[in-house]
Amino acid sequence: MIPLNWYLIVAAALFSIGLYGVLSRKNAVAILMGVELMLNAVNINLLTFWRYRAPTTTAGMAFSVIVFAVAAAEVSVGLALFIAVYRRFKTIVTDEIDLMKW
Amino acid sequence: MGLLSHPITLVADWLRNLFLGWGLSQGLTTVLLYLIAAIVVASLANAWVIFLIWFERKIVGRMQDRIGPNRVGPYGLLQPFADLIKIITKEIIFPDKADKPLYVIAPLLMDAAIVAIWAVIPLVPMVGMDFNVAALYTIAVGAFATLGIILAGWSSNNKFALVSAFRTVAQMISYEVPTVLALLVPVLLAGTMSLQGIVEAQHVWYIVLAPLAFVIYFIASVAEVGRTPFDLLEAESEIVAGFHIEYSGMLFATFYVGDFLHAFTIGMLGAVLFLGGWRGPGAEAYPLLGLIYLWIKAFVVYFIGVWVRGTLPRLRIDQMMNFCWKFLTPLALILLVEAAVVDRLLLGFTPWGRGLVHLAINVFIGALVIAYARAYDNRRKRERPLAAKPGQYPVAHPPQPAAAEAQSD
Amino acid sequence: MSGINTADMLAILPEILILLVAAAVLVVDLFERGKHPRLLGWIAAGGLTLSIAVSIAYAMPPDKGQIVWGGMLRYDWLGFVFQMVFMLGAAATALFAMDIEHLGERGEFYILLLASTLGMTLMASAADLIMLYLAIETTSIPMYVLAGFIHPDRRSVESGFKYLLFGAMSSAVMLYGFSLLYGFTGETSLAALATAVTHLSLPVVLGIIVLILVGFGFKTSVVPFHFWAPDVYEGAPTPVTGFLSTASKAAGFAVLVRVLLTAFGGSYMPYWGAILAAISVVTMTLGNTFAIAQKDIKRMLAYSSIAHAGYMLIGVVALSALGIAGVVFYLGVYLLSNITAFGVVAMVERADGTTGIADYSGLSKRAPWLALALMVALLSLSGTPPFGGFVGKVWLFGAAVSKNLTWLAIIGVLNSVVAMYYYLVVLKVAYFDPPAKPERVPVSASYTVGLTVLAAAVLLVGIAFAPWYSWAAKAAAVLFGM
Amino acid sequence: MTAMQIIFLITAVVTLFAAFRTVTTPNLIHAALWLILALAGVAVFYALLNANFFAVIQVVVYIGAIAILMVFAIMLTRREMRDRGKQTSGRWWWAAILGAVFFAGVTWMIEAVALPSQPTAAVPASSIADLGKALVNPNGYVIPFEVASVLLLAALIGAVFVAWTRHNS
Repeated sequence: MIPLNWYLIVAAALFSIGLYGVLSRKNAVAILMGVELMLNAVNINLLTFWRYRAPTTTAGMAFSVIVFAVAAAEVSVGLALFIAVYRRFKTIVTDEIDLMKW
Repeated sequence: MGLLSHPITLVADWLRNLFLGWGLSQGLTTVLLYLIAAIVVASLANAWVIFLIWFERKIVGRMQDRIGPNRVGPYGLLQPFADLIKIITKEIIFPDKADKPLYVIAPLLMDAAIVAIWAVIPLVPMVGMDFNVAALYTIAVGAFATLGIILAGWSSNNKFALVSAFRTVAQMISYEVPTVLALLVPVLLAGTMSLQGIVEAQHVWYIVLAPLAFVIYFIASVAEVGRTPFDLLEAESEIVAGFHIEYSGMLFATFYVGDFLHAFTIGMLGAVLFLGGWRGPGAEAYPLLGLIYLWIKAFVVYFIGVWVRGTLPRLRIDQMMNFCWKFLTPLALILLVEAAVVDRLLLGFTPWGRGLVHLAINVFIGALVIAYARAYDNRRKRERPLAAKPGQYPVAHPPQPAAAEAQSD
Repeated sequence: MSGINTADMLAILPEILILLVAAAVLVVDLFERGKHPRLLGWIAAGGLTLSIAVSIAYAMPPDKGQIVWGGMLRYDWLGFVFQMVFMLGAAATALFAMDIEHLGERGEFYILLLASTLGMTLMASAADLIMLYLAIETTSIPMYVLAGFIHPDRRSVESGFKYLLFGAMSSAVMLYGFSLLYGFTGETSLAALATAVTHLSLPVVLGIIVLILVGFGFKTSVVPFHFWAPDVYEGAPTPVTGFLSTASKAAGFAVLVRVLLTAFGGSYMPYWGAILAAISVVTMTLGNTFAIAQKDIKRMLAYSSIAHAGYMLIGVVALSALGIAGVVFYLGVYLLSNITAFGVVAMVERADGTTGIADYSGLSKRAPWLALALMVALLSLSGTPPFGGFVGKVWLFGAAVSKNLTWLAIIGVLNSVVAMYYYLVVLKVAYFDPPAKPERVPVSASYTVGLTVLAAAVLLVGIAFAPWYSWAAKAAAVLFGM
Repeated sequence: MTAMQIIFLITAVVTLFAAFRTVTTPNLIHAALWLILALAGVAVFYALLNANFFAVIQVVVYIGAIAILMVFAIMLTRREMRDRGKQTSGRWWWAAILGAVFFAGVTWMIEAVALPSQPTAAVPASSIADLGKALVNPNGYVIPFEVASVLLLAALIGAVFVAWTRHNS
């Protein structure tokens, strides 16, 4: 079997890459992609812990299900907002949306 | 263990012994066997399309008062082969500034996604991958087919192709909802998501228990395949063939094959989920018989699809979306709730008793829906008569969802 | 399968009532759309007020607190007090929103407001990481839309956009912390975590706390997770800003104190206490410093709300029942005062179309009662007796002094003095400067009701504070097992 | 090194590389496609963890819906369909440092905690059924389950409202 740490380290790397994407990208959709990577890393963590530590319980799986649902809700609202922003600003690049100072 | 009762096991065992005899390890042999099985299924599925193309052209031809292909071979049976040779020899053209890797990946992705569905279809009793979430899996890999179309539309660097990609997203994501909801009805009735399990649970075909779910599943699937009357993604008269406008040669052929294969796969899934799959007299004793039953059932569903294709005109995009969100989805939800509640109440009934009660309720819901649809139709006609003011030439109204407009402010 | 008992149902009575109000709004919106523009607002505000009354009458929790719904929620005073505060805030927001163009006549607004309130009430009572995360997101996601609700206004859309980007990121970091917490201990319930985390080494626990604090810090808008706040507060529709800066922040504090004190109590307290003390000092100072320079009243109130988060952290840092009671009490007062202030701002904005501080000149002549409400609100925020804010500050700083954190209390007092300055500037402009325009500012019925009740409440809480304080004390006692 | 481990390592390399390209490639459509590859890699991890249900859900939800919606959003919010310009902000090195620090910190935490290297038990055959029952059990997760439905409904209403084009504005 695969050692537990392997999964966790891959998840940590995935999360860090996502974090880098969120902080370094300018386009809003690209930022949201980074967030998705981060949420996926969390899900790997949750399911790994479920599998290795308590496969007979359901807490990890239930947590993961909730994360899936939240991610879907977040993305749908996010993309809808981006489209609304695009209608007003003709761009969704964060640097160019600055009616108010950051 | 005879050839008739366990044909596939027999072949597999023979191959396994052959490989082991060559000195291969146990693990490698298993991998090789899976690989061979996958290649056989995929090739057969794709080869089968050759016949489907001939069949569909012939049927649609008849429906349109033509004869259809009739020059090459008896009844034009060899026509697809002639086409095949022609298309293979054609050049593959890449549009200027096309996104080349994606342009090539797109058709392959689409075809591969559809072949992947075949991995979980229980072709005969006790054979086939018994995957415990197979029903969801069929939806999941379907997503890659959608992706293939979007990629094709985007990478072609062509505005019509792009419009087609947009339409694809809207249409396929929308129709996935009623598809899944309708698919959940047999899952719920059988109490399992394994397709093999669903087939085994169908002592009474689920088309008896859930005829409306079958209808919804069929309509929504046709929309997901993007065939008439839902062929907005390739509508020749509007966006001149849509996403595959720039494709030629083998790449085009892959799309073409993928389209037909998808249609037949939908028939296959419909047969598995609602028509009892391989079930039929003698199927358990002679699995090959089960394969034939399944094939016939799938063919019947497929034929209905062709029939619809030959009969109905294309929908407008607003009609298509309204139909999905305001009609199919609520109805599918109602049916899902019906299946859950009624099935709970009928615990302990005989299969046929259970089936008939479900059928009666389905018929009742169906009658209500038809009555509602009639009333809705009449009201619309009253509110927005097609004929314009006197003296004006009657024109078709541009797409304007009246209900939505009234709501917006 | 075991059934559901009475405590289970009573524990979620507020949530059920909120959902019923939301259902009523949905149905009425469906059939009466556009006929009575203010009807939806009255339904939402009235329904929430009624819900508060019903909850207080029937759903008072037991003093000891009780775990319900299989450990998902905790039925106790801490949750209950916060739930009442959130519902009050939502009711006031509905009152103030119903006259705003593009906002008050839309059923979606009230649905999202109620969904967000539902999330907050669950945040206050969540006793499990799964429930907690979901509740936080249920609060945030509708709030993103609310902040960007007024489409024709570019600033509003921009506000929602920024709020979403920061919110999504910080909640993902927090969630990662939760996942590690679950993985390292194998537990998701806060009570079980309390014992399970003691098996972990200190740096690991502190690392997890830092990850979690990113999310909580975002919700409570403390430094260094504050920089979304001014932009979002400025751009969002004014009633939404009022709600966002009060109820949402209060919800953040509710989970902050519950999670930190329940799951990381005991020997870990001093460590995160020190982190929070540092954050508190920086937050207060930075919030007040920036607030002075603002020309726009919404932005000014945004920075002031950052500063208030700093004051409230003092109470958390005190790590005593007195401190937490102070936080709860202060949050209640702050919610009343700040929503009143934003109510006035919304009214003036509706009449004049601006939110610049200079445009408030002569407000006392143009709308004496409005100016009075503004005065009550701002004086309470600045901590002047006899208003509620004063009492709250006394308790917060007193708690710090009683735990030998006098230096922190002194910084808090100094900051309050600085804050007094910019609040008084606004009042000076409103009362002593000549009117910018001759016309009176029209005040509609809903505002009259809302502002009267809220301003009276601010005064009442400041004078007769004992009953309210006893509620706050009961809430705090839950965390300290008294 | 067993076959499973080899599969894991290959998947890990592909997933992380795809994730890396997701956040670095200038062409946003390509970024979305790399994202899809990364998400598919995550699905493989789930399958390796004997969580087939989640692997399939990952494909249905993330790839079938979320990623495709992102592609859609990218197409809708572009005037020119191809992005040639720089896509990273000037503060990217701060982001890189923070990401590296984060990774180092978390890795250290993972190594510092004594975790069992191998599973404590096999996954029961009824795990999906158990999950389903737990989600509707009053002593399980029925409240989160119901609240999630409220959240999704609110998100649906909010998204439709925000993205709707008004005729009068």
